[in-house]
Amino acid sequence: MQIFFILAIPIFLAAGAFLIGKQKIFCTLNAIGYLAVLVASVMLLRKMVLSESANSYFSFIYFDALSAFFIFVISVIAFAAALYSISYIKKDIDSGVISERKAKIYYILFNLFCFSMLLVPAVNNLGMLWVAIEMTTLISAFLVGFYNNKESIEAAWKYIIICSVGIIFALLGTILFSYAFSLLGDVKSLNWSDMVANAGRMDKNILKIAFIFILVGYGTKAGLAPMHTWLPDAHSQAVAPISALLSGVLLKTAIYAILRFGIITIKGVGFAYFGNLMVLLGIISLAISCGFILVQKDLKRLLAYHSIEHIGIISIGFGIGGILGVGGALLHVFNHAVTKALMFFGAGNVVNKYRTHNMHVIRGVIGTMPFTGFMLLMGAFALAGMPPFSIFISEILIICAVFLKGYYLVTFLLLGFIAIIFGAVVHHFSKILFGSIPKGMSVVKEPLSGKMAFLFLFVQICALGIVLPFIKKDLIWMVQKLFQG
Amino acid sequence: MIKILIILLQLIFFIAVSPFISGVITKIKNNARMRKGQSVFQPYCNLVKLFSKGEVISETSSWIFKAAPFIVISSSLGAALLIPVFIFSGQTYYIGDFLALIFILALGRFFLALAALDTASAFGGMGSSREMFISSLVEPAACLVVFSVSLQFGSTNIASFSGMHPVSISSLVASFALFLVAIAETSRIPVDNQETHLELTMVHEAMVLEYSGKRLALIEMSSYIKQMIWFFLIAQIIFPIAVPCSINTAQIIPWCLWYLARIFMIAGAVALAEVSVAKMRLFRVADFLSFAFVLAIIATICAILGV
Amino acid sequence: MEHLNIDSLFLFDPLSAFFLCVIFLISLPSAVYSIGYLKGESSGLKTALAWFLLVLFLISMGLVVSVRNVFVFLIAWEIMSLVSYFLVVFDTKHEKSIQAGTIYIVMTHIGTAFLIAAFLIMFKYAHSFNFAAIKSACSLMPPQTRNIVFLFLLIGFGTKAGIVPLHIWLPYAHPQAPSHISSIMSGVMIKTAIYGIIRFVIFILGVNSSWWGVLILMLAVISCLVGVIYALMEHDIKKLLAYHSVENIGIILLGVGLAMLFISMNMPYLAVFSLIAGLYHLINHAIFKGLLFLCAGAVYKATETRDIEKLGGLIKKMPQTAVYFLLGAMAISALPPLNGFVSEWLTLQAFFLGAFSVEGGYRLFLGLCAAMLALTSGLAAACFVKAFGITFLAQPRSRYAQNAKEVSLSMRAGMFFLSFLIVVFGLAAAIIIKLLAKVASAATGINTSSMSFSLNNFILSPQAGKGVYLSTPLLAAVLATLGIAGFAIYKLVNREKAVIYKTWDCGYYKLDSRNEYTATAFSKPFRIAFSFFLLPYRKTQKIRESFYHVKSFAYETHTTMVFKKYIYEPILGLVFRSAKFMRKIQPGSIHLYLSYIFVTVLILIIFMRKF
Amino acid sequence: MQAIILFGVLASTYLMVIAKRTPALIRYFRYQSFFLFLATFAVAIEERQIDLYIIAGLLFVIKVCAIPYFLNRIIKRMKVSEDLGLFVNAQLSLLCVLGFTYLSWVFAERILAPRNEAQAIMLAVAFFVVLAGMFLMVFRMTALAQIIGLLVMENGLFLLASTVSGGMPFFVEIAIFFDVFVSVIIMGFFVYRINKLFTHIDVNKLSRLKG
Repeated sequence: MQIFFILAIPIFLAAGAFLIGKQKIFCTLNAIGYLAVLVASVMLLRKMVLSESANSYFSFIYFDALSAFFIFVISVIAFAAALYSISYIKKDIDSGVISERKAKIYYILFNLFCFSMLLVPAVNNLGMLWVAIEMTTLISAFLVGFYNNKESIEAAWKYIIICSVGIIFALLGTILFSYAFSLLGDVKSLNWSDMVANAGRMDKNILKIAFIFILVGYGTKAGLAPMHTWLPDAHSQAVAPISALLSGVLLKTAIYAILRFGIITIKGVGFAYFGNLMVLLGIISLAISCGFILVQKDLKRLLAYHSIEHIGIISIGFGIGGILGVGGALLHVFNHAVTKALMFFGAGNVVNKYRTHNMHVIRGVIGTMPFTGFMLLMGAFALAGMPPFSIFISEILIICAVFLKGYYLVTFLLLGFIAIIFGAVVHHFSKILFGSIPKGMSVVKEPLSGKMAFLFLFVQICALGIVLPFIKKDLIWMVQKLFQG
Repeated sequence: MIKILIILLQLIFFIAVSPFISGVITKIKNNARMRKGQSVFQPYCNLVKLFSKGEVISETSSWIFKAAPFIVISSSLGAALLIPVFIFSGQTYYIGDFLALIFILALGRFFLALAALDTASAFGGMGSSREMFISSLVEPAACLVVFSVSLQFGSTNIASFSGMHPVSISSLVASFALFLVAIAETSRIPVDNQETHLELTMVHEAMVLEYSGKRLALIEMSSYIKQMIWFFLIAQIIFPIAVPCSINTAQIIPWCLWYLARIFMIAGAVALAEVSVAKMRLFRVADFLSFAFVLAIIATICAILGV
Repeated sequence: MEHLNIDSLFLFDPLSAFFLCVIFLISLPSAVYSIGYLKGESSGLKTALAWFLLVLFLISMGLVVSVRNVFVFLIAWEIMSLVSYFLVVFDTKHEKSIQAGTIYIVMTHIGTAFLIAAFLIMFKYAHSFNFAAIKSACSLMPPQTRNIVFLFLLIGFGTKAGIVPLHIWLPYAHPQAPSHISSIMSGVMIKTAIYGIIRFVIFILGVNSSWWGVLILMLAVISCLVGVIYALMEHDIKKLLAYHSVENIGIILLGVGLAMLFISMNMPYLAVFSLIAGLYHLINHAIFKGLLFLCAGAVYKATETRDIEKLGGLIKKMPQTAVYFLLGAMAISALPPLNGFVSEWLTLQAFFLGAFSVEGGYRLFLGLCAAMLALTSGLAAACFVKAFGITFLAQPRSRYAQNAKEVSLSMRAGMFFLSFLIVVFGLAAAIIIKLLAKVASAATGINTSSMSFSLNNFILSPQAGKGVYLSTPLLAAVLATLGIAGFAIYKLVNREKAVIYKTWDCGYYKLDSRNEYTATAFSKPFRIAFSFFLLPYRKTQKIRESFYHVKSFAYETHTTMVFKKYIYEPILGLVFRSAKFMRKIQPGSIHLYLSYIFVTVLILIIFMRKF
Repeated sequence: MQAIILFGVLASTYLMVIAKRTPALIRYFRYQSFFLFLATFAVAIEERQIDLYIIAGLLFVIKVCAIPYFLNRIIKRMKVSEDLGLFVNAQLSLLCVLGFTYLSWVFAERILAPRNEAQAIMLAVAFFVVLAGMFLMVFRMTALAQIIGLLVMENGLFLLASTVSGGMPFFVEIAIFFDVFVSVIIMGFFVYRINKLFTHIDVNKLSRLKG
């Protein structure tokens, strides 16, 4: 029942945004709406985890624990982004960057974007899954090109072209899957549940090729290594709350799609094939992102490359499999989403105040903006994987899993890259945060709503970091549950 | 009660005899240079003169300058107590062993260097820098000599090798290494010239340049005592002497004569070394001491091979 | 995940108890000291933050030494590094502390990466993070994995301890932190790394191949020498002390390395004895290094500069700090009655006793190590004559030193407590050795009830039969009485009053502070003697008024940081060059990006068979 | 009958690869979509299902009439030169495309196990159209060429879907059509923006975001 509730609210909010002219009233309404979505998704997740049954309505909506988990992640970040965009958009309007009308468009697009993302995990039919992801691309293209200057238009264009090409490959893969399925009986259906049921009998060869197309297709959307080229441009040019949503959650929906098809291929062709591919792409994305992070000059691009790194770690986690691997990867999905959102909010504030992306110019953020500076500092260390925060736990789990599986080379590459990236992050952020305040910078007082968004996310990073080693039973149980799909 | 008496006896013996030895050395040197030179008892006269003279203390110096002579004399006498002259090997005194002796001497040197720096004059600083340079390079050679000796006699307690023992090659090489160390420590010619008036070449003398009167006398006395300690250690390794278990008068006289004769032989060797060799440049002293270190290594190797 | 059962989290065996008491013995006076030290701080918020970070720092260190589960150990270890990073970067104003902080946190993190690898290998065999389980699993580990685990642990803990090739961060990080923090960091944080080595290598892994001990001994000797030579060349007082930490870590590791060597040659008595020497030097170093850093902080607070070339004559202005610094200097250069002398004497005795019962090549090796240790203590004495002499004695060289004032009471109280500890640990050596015997037996698992290291509460006797004795109280008493006797002779001989007059100036003019001996001059002989290692650079320049008249000379000399120049900079350069090369992947043309996607599809299809 | 339609699709694709000017490219795209409509119509007759007819009709309305008209309107509105800006000249690109034909034939024949001869040819042609679309996108400079390349790839996919598994479920087909149409409109919107800001639509010059 909650699933309708979750899907309906964004639609109403989009309509509301269209009707209500006054932007100030609407933004708080928007935040409350997403709070409701969050509550509904929590209830849904609890129901799903306890009841263990995958239920579907009118053969169109179908979800189980895996999709409930992803819906929960999406709603957490959507709520935080809504909360943050109250103060962010208000600041943009006051400083005259965007007009009142543009703010209205922003809210419409924001809600449509959230609706399409929430739709992805809920859909049963693989064709509809493709359509939902295509919708997210189209809507977010507008949001990337929102500021209408040269860089953002170029980023939007690259984003839309590369992702459309990627999605076409995904469509090719979906068609091949349905072709393989139709070879069995002559019934034609793209429902995921039916495919999983008799995945064993499908033709191995076609499944392998189909999964390659799916991996490359949705991999482009997920930002896996060789196809990641659009990600730094899009995330650095988008509006701050949107780039938080983009890198926090949109990449995860693509990973979700890969997982869905992955489960079928695992049942059809066996785990080794799926595992090796995911680990290979994971390592390549780690290597490339590590190179770029070291010599990066632009703050937001640095965070974008960080997303590629963490997506690489997640894909290695799923590629390794086993309780530790998948558990670590799922945990990492949530931790990374939360931390990355916090970092993008912080980066948004900094860029807003310093009027530049260039990290060599930004100095003394702790001095000028104490609250954001502190949050950025904590976020930077969380991102780099320092213990009091949750990412460290999930990274250790994944490294443990990789080690237990016996891939020694992969472990040492993983440890090496994480260490280099840690060094680069500390190097960059210590330069930005500390140091003397540049002339003519006044200490700014941040609005309450902005602070609330930060605190909401920060609590989750720390809470998980400290609580997690102690709660262990249900996490493992959930993982087993999820992986059967 | 007897122990305290013996300790007092030993202190007096050291204080009395040590100036005489340096008097003998200067006498031998002058004779070698075909000169009459000063009398053997000249050091005693110097000490008496210094004790009776007035004293000048520089205004820039602090309490360290004033306290240093007492620490230096106490460390020299403390080291002297460790040497088994009258304290025969029978009664063990728990103060320390050969290693502790090296560190006690280091205490005296540390405070003398500080006092030299305290007088805010260039010569004092130069003297202390050179003294610390030489003494820090001496340490490894001295330590290895102790190591080779202790390998031979089982323990680093000085009493352990003060009895009769066959003279092996390793103890000969060790004693030669110790001889070089002693020359460096007691500022003899190749390393430092005691009689020079040119402040720029002095090492030990530069440090005590500012002292005068009674404090200078104390420092002079402590350097004499230190000199005697080194000579005794060298002598003990080359010319072993049986320590009489009981003090009966019959044997005591020849034993004392032989006891002192050894030390005078070492003093003679030092004097001849001084006369025959010219003073080295300071930075060549590092090679001189590394030569002593290599000798000590050879001594250790011989000790290990049991030669 | 059920491996994370955190039921019995804590473990209080004598080894952790010893380290806990080391931690709190040093942090108590530092905390008292920080009341005075932070008084001048700008805002109340910063002081509150300083106190909060200090408490967090102590808790994390306490956790590191007393936790039983490897996973939580790792968490506590990283929190400790994170909090100490914040403390190093505490006064964020000047650029140097930021750079120091970055080097520090990156080096420690690389060390932790090695630690994680080692723990994982152990986890693979033990399937649990618990020390006890790992200990039992380690016995059935094949030899070459044991060696790999040992090397990883050594590199991991080595970066934190500051063993030579990995010591680069120490002279940068410790001086930048506020003084009471750098005293805790130098005194205690480095020791947690030693705790790690003892706990994981000796206690859990168990030493059975002798080359482990020899490797640690060699590394220790090199760190001793490098540490002390660089300290001699250093003129920033806190950097000088940081280099001395590297040297003293070397000395501690000599003791620990010897213990590992003797364990592998199963000589229990000698192993316990050398471990006791190592642990005893560990606590001694914690005390006198803590004191020295506090005094350096007091000097810094009074004169706002750390460069000893600008100081001088502080003994008249800050008499108490001078006395405490002198005591610390005497202790660190191992001068008798104090604690530095005792622990160094014990380490040397460990070498000598070891040499008696070890055969052939090892004897010479132990002898040479002992010689190098003696050389280090000689050089350390020289270095501290320079440090104390140039900073405190003679005339003030700059107006900073001129108007220095004695520091506040709380700072002096902290310093007094530590110097009192120095004297106590020096004199009560025999009693402390008995306690340390229990700690060493806990660490090595050898029961030491039968062994006796000290005759009674005053006399140390390392080897019963050999007649080797040292009793510091008796030695102190003898030296004191002789000193007083000398003073009595001085007083009695003649009544004349000493005349106070200016220093002898060869009769020219009144001496001023410019012709005093400076630190650079003091260390010149050492610079020449060790020029093969220091590669000194010297430039003199005549600044001419006209062709004939020379107005002034400019003299500039510095030594090259060998490790930094020949190991770290090439590696960093390589990494950054490859990263810059990587940037070419994203030149901005959309066509290239599209071709990336198509090429990946083609490659994956072609190599489909292989997956 | 089947062979003529496939030959028509092949011919239009080759023409597209040779085209130097944008209006010509759009015209050839129109031909290709028309042949595609014929193919689906033939399948619809054979399968005799109502929804296939509707899809064919929809395809004709959108792909043959609406999109080309929309693209031509864009060209007229923007006073930009109609030159396509080829990276690779016409002759060389034709050679490339021939290579692609062989590649897709090998791919269809060897890897996918087609049931009969006819299906093998259909698979080969479908993959060839996809590869050609890919070629157009990579080796043409202007933004419009990239849009058309995308549409050609989508055509190839549609051909594959209708021939191989008799088309996907009806509802999904409609949604895909609708998506394609919306994406073309949005891309057209962005081309306007690029033209307004950069005064040219040569995508290769868009390289401000580096590294």
